Amino acid sequence: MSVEAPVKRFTLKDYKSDLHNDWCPGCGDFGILTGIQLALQQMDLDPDKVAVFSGIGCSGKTPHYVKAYGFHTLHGRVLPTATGARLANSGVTVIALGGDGDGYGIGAGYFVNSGRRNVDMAYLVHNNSVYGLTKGQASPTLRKGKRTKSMPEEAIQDGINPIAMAVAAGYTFIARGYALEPKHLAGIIVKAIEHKGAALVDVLQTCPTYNDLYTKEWYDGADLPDKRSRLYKLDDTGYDGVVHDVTDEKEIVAKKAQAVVKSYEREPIPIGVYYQAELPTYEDMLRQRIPALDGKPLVDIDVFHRDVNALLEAMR
Amino acid sequence: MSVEAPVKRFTLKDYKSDLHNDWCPGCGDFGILTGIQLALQQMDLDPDKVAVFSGIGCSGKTPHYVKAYGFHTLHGRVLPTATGARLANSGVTVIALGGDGDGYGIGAGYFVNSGRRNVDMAYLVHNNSVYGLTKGQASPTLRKGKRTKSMPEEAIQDGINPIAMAVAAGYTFIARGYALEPKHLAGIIVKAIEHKGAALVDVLQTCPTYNDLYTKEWYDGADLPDKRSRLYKLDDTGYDGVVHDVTDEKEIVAKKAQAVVKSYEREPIPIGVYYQAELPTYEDMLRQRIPALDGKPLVDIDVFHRDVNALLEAMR
Amino acid sequence: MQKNRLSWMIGGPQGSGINASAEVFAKACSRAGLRVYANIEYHSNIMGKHSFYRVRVSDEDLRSYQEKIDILVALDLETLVGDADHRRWPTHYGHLHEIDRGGGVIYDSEIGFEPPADRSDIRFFPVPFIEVIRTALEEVGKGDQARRYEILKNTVALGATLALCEYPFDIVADVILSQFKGKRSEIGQLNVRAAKLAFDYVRDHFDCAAFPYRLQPNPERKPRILAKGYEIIALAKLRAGCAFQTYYPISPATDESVFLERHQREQSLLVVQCEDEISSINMAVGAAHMGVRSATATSGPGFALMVEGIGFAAMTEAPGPVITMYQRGGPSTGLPTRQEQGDLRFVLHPAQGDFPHVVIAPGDLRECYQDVFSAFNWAEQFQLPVIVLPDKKLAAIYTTIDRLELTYDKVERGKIFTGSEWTPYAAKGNDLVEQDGHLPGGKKPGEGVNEYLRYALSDDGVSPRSRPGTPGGRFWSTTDEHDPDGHITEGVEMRTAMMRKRMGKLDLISRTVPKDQQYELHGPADADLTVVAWGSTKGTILDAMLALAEDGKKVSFLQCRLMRPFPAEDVERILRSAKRLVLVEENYSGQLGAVIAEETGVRIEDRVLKYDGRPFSEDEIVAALRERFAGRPEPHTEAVMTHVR
Amino acid sequence: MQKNRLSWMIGGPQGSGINASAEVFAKACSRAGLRVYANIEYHSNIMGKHSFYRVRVSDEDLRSYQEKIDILVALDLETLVGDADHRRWPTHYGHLHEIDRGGGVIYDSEIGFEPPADRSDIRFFPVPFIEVIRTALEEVGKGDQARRYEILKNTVALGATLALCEYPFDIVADVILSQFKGKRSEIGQLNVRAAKLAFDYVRDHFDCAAFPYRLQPNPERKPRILAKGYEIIALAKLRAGCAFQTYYPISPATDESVFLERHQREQSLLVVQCEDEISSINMAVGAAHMGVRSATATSGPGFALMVEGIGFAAMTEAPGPVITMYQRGGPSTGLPTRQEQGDLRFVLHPAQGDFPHVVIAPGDLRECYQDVFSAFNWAEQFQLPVIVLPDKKLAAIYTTIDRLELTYDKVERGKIFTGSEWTPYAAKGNDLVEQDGHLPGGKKPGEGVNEYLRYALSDDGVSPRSRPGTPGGRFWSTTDEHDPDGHITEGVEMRTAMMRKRMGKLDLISRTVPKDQQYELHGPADADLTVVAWGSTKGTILDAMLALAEDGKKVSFLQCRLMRPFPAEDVERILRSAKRLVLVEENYSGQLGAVIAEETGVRIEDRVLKYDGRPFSEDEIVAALRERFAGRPEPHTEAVMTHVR
Ligand SMILES: Cc1ncc(C[n+]2csc(CCOP(=O)(O)OP(=O)(O)O)c2C)c(N)n1
Ligand SMILES: Cc1ncc(C[n+]2csc(CCOP(=O)(O)OP(=O)(O)O)c2C)c(N)n1
Ligand code: SF4
Ligand code: SF4
Ligand SMILES: [Mg+2]
Ligand SMILES: [Mg+2]
Repeated sequence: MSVEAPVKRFTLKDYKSDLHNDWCPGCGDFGILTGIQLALQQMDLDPDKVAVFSGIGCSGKTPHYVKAYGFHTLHGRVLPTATGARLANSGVTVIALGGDGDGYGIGAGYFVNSGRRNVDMAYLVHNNSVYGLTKGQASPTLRKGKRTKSMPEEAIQDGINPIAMAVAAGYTFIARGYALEPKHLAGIIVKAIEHKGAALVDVLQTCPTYNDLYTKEWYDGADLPDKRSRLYKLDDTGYDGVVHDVTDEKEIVAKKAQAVVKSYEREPIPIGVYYQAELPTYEDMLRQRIPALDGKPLVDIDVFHRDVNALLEAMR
Repeated sequence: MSVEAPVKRFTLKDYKSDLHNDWCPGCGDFGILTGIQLALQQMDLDPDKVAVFSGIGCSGKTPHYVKAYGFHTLHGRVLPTATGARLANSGVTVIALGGDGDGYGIGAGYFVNSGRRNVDMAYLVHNNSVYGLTKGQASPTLRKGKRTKSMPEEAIQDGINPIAMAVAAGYTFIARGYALEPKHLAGIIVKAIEHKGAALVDVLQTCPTYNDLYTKEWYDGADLPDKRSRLYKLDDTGYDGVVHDVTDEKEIVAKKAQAVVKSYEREPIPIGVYYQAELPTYEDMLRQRIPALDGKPLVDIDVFHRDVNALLEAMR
Repeated sequence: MQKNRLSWMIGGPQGSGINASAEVFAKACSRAGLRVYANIEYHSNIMGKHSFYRVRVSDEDLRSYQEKIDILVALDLETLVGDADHRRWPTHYGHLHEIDRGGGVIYDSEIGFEPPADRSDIRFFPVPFIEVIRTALEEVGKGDQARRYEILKNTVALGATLALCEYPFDIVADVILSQFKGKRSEIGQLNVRAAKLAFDYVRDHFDCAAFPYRLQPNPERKPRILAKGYEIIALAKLRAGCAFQTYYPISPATDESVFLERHQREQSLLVVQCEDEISSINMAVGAAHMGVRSATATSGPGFALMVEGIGFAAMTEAPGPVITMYQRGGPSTGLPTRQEQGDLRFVLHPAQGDFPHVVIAPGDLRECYQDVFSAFNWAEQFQLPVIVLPDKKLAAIYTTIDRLELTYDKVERGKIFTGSEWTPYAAKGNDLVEQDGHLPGGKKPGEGVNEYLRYALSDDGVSPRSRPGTPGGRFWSTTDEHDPDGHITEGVEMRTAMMRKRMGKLDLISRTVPKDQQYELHGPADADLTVVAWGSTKGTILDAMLALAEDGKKVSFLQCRLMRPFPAEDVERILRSAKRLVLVEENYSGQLGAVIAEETGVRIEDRVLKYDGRPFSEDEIVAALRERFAGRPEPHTEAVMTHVR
Repeated sequence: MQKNRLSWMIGGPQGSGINASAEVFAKACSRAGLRVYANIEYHSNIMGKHSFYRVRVSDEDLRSYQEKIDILVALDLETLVGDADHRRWPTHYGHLHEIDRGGGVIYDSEIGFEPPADRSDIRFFPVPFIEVIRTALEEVGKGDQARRYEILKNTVALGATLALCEYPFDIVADVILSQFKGKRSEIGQLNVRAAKLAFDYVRDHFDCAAFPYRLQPNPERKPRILAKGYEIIALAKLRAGCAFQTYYPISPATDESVFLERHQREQSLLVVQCEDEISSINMAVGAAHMGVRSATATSGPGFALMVEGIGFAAMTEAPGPVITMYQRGGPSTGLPTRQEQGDLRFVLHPAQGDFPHVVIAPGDLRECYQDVFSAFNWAEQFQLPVIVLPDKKLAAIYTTIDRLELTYDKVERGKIFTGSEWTPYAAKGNDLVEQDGHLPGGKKPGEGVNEYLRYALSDDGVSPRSRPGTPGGRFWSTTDEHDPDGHITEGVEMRTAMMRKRMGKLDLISRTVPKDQQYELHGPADADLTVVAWGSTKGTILDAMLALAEDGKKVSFLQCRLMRPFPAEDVERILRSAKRLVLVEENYSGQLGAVIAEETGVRIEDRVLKYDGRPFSEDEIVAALRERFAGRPEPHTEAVMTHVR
């Protein structure tokens, strides 16, 4: 007896908007877009129940190409905006995304604080080591001493380590994907969406226009003597980033430390899930605080003309 | 033959302003203030060559009580402001300080990016787990589920781990002190100032007015069966946070991982130096980029009426 | 003998409990049918700096404070003589000189105060505060802990006051006890005892009957409440159905959010303490787009971080948020706990480019309620951010008002796409193309009718909004210029149409907001002098007008309330027909004056301005107006008034 | 035959190199003594969207663009016919209809364009771009790589143009070669060859002599440069001694910072790329306080994050920074790469409270230089932030100007405490106390004379500043209200004195800034119509005035430049004596109009406004003014002009 795959309601096409795409030819963002659409399709999510939020940058245009509710917000502010939306309507799957400048530079404060808030949503960072839309300046992930073709001088600040940052900030799901492997990426995105809590997916993204250091060829290891890819999959190595007993503080710390150490591996670069722990989310905590939220999105609770008589009485 | 201590030019009094201090009686900030003054005196720094920068909060008032150049800036902006000052005049010792809300909350983006910038200055965070000056709301270091007396409900966001954050952000000196041990703290501050690069000192600070969880008694372990302090000194345990060969990436990663693991130890809490690595600073890199900066503070370079003829020629 | 008209003040170091004392006193008066107007002045400091609380009591409605004090209670010496002896540049000279002749001062006999010879016109009532506390503690076997219970001084102060005015002690006892419930009731009892002992001490040691001030309950009692502005604003948010409030702590706005936070459990309101104000505003915008009524509260320094988000909300036509922006002393960090009407110009043009938003400045607590309630309606009806502009004074004054008419409560949610109907064709966006008969891409008019367009070019600028999650209501949204479907465009035609769509809302708002919520002309139509002002000076000006009326002077008062869109025509008409204009503002530059000049061309040269961080007293306004009637200063010369002696 | 007067345009997808083509062409003309005015329009996109570059050439000075094109070079079909066929709402309709009769279009014969019947008034020059490129490549043995070298199309376009106008090819070859130095010189050669082949192709295949436009070098050569606004601004910063520049990338401001960054090595200028604009402004404030001349550059969305820091600088009386704030299309993210004069109101009241700052809006490249240079002087003389307000158009236009008079270069650093002398007693702060004879704390007047006070209450509001590190010059500084020694105070007297000190600087500035840098009345004194405008419309209006003068119409032009403090009296006088006023602005609401109404009471009802993200063309202004002379529209009715057809 064979198990039949459940019939899907939606096809990939149902997640594609018909807007003309204006990314540069060969941009890694295409792969990320596909990864998102594949993930939505794999999860068979109703496009009317999905909202995609983005910051500003080349990456910021992504929501326009996804058929779902789409919000193209401000540079660096996608996390608070998406958080507000998610808290207002937990009936909608919220995906936030943006550039590495957007998220780790101007948005660094929100990146950090969203980790410790642990709201249930997935956050994808298009990590191309450049500010794409403003023509190729160094982004916060470019390491000290590196110089892409549009920079007048080498970077003199150190690059950020997003994985280690996310661990310290308290993200409960931390993974890395690669834009040019959309299927593998889709698998990660599915896990990130399914994860209950704040999920970071740092996506290594090529920018053929400005980033001449980390090109497809570079990732492929075309320049290496053995032409071996500069990426490898954590899954293939038996690495286990998942905290199995979330009440065990020791295990949590050990898994965090493991993820941090992993995150400093440079060549080859691990992709896959670095760390995961299903801890109480912000919403879980909220439901304890506000009983009416149990089982109901905030937007569906009738709060008009609240009874404030007791409050008025106390003011006598 | 005994070695004589060099004669100091300045006494402790030379670092004290005569302004009336308006912190609450018993506030831990007094200890931090003393720690700073002791450190300056130990280093025998000329008060005219020291500039203390602060954010806004109870802690923000500190510069007014130190006799040195004092800048009480904006909430959350002390790091960029101090950075600008330091880059403009490297002839002045720059100390930045502020509250935990100031630094890890509203200032989180600057906290992160100052790490990777690695400008040569010391940054002290008065970590009292509350927003003192605005009357005791939870600060970013208060952990999930905790509640101080002025909060209507328990904290529902997780507390930040400043040490782990600093490691990930790239600080090259990371330490923790305790406000009520000003001498030990002064020792750390001296090291932080002497360190070439971005130095974070997270200072556990009591706030007798609003924080009824982490009081002097709590740190002292007065409630514990064995009345053992909830703090211990890393120095006393043989812990070595210093990277001895900064060209060895492996050692750096190992020491970082060690610091991260240490930072999750909760009770007792380690104080002392968690991590240190003397890597090239931002200023080192700048001197390579701008030859005139070698040996001269920016402010002393004559840049008026620059010769722009070559530029004009190119515009013909 | 002065009955039921009292100006009382308690002063002492920040953190010494003067608030409790003053507020219990106020409540005890209010509950007994008296009207109360109380206001506090304090430093941006947690403990130790001088603060004071005034409570003015009367049978009549009160809307301002007076400078002269009838009874001063001093917990420390500084309250009496100021800090000139220990500050390089003195901050104040104490309140002794503010006591009216015939008045009195109750003070702690421990503080080392010697009544000065030159104030033989007032009475001095030294009370051994610590002794009284010790006695109260002895009764519960804690006689040795008096110094630990210094906070009881404020209760002692209260008891002493009541004895002096011969006010029934029981009312106060009830108020105190009602504040210490459950396991804290023991402390309540202790407080009552301390107060009573002080009461007895004063009655026994001084000739109270000879003291010329008397308070007694007012039998004619209306259903009133005693509330602070931030509480009224919070109530309005609750009643209007605000479901989502974000905040980052900041004086004087925090109190509102903390109040809401305390009630979030039973009121099903989500209050999020954010990492900063950038997060606060953006979360609120995100929530508004999802269809909940969302809000945030802040003051100047926080608003400086929100301006980016205001533009975001306006550009994406978010149905909100509502921002209560409490003005305080500026610029920059400024005077965090002090009063100023200094942010009007800032909030009127708070970000790059031209975009629509609403700014309204309530003048009193009742208007706070109405404007905040309306703000949520407007945010959704017009799909834009709405700023309500109170100030520190409105937030913190503690005053009796008639119980709110909670019937003023109509909820209007504007055009909503429900999924059952489609956007009307006229609102589809194709009209742009039809207008000139140009059909791009070979499309026929009417094509795509059965499709929802979030930014359809409707006649009045408002397109039906859809709540994400609604089937068929899918849309895109961007802070870039966009098409009706919310995709980026840089086309000249669409840009122009969209600018007109958005900016056109301002006309719609002018037509929709009731006139009497836009401005109000108070006082006689044939006034010889018209005061022009806004916001929280309203009550003070109205009180001053009464005093002027007693002089036989006819004064009217144009209160500007809706600041954007500004009712320019009506205001101009009123101004041009006024005999003489005087601008009254609590800021340096006369910000409303500038707005009026811009909107109407009328420049008001005669100005009474104050910018020392304190609100006008009734006396200051009365004096300024009397000066005008006395022909000083010349009309059209600038008169800047301040507390400076 | 039209000689040395040409309006040329090249259009194609973003990223196809049209910039290079246009700029080489412009340079080749400029070097040969012709005047050039070139401007670009492009999307906020890296590759693919339609962009175009206009180059206008003449023997006379040029200050604007014209709508009609003489030669259009089209790299793609969209450049000719627009995108109505593939966009739901078209962005544009192509440039074919903009070509003047008698003009011509050079296009790539590959793009599938069919000359339409209704444009028989112009000539069509199809050129096989790829063929030309292939030929050039064949010469270097790369004939099979033509598609990889598509970027050479822009060089082909250039060569074709030159042939058509019979311009000497050598000049262009020189320019190309000068841009490819060192190891890139091979590519330079390739470019020259491709251009030459295209040149030959056109000369050989078409009757160029019959084409009515001719370009030739102008023998009378002045020392001129061809530059963009951002380059001139960068030069001014370098000459003025700016030592510290911070930035965060944003259109259209980034170019300035990148330019400076490229030269930081030899110019000893520190350029810091920050994590955001909050960091940018605060770093710049920190650096200014240390005594270096510091600056930052941004546009609307970035400035929205800087407002907090502006208040900080003003409150702490930092001697800077200078902020070059490049306006672009708003609101919010808006139209990132387009033109708008939409941020005037925002930058005039950019934060909470009343505080002094300077805002100046240069009208052309020469004024950019002067105003930016002056800005550094003012920042230090008056100790406050200075905002210079150019826009996308000024930043990006590429135009010939007379070589800058680098003698306009006086550096003024204001009052500085050097440690050798002490602060004069009168500036000590004690004067406050002396004024009324009150001596707090028993201090005697004159006490503490030998002490430096950073915020001493000086007569003109400016106290000598000290550079941290200076012995004896130690000071404190806070964003709270403060004493002369920079410690926090909330005292009424000191607060009032400090507000007056700070705000008083505005008067000083009005008196100090030369009148002709504040505003300028261009044109005849007895004009029948006076245009009122500001910023980058200056050149366009001046050009239009010439056209009107040819009609015999007398038009003058009041250019407002110093926006804060605003020269209200002078402007009012000019406006009140004008016969008829027309306001010209590139924004929706008429922002200068509002400022003028506020400052002078004069409301200008007749308005020519444009807010579609494109600058006015000369033709638009000419048409608008002609309409006024023709009696349409009625005086004092609003006329909004846009590109909308
Ligand atoms: C407040 C603000 N500052 C600057 C900008 C200009 N800006 C637009 S996109 C961008 C950077 C984009 O880089 P990144 O976030 O890495 O995204 P990418 O384009 O690489 O996908 C910047 C700085 C802006 N829109 N808003
Ligand atoms: C932009 C801005 N938001 C809010 C405030 C109000 N504020 C003043 S101090 C403070 C928090 C202080 O907490 P912390 O930084 O932990 O310092 P502490 O008082 O505990 O030393 C806040 C929120 C402000 N000054 N500026
Ligand atoms: S610039 Fe880079 S990131 Fe942006 S669209 Fe082009 S390739 Fe992609
Ligand atoms: S509130 Fe807390 S942190 Fe602030 S001064 Fe008082 S004790 Fe110190
Ligand atoms: Mg990027
Ligand atoms: Mg704190």
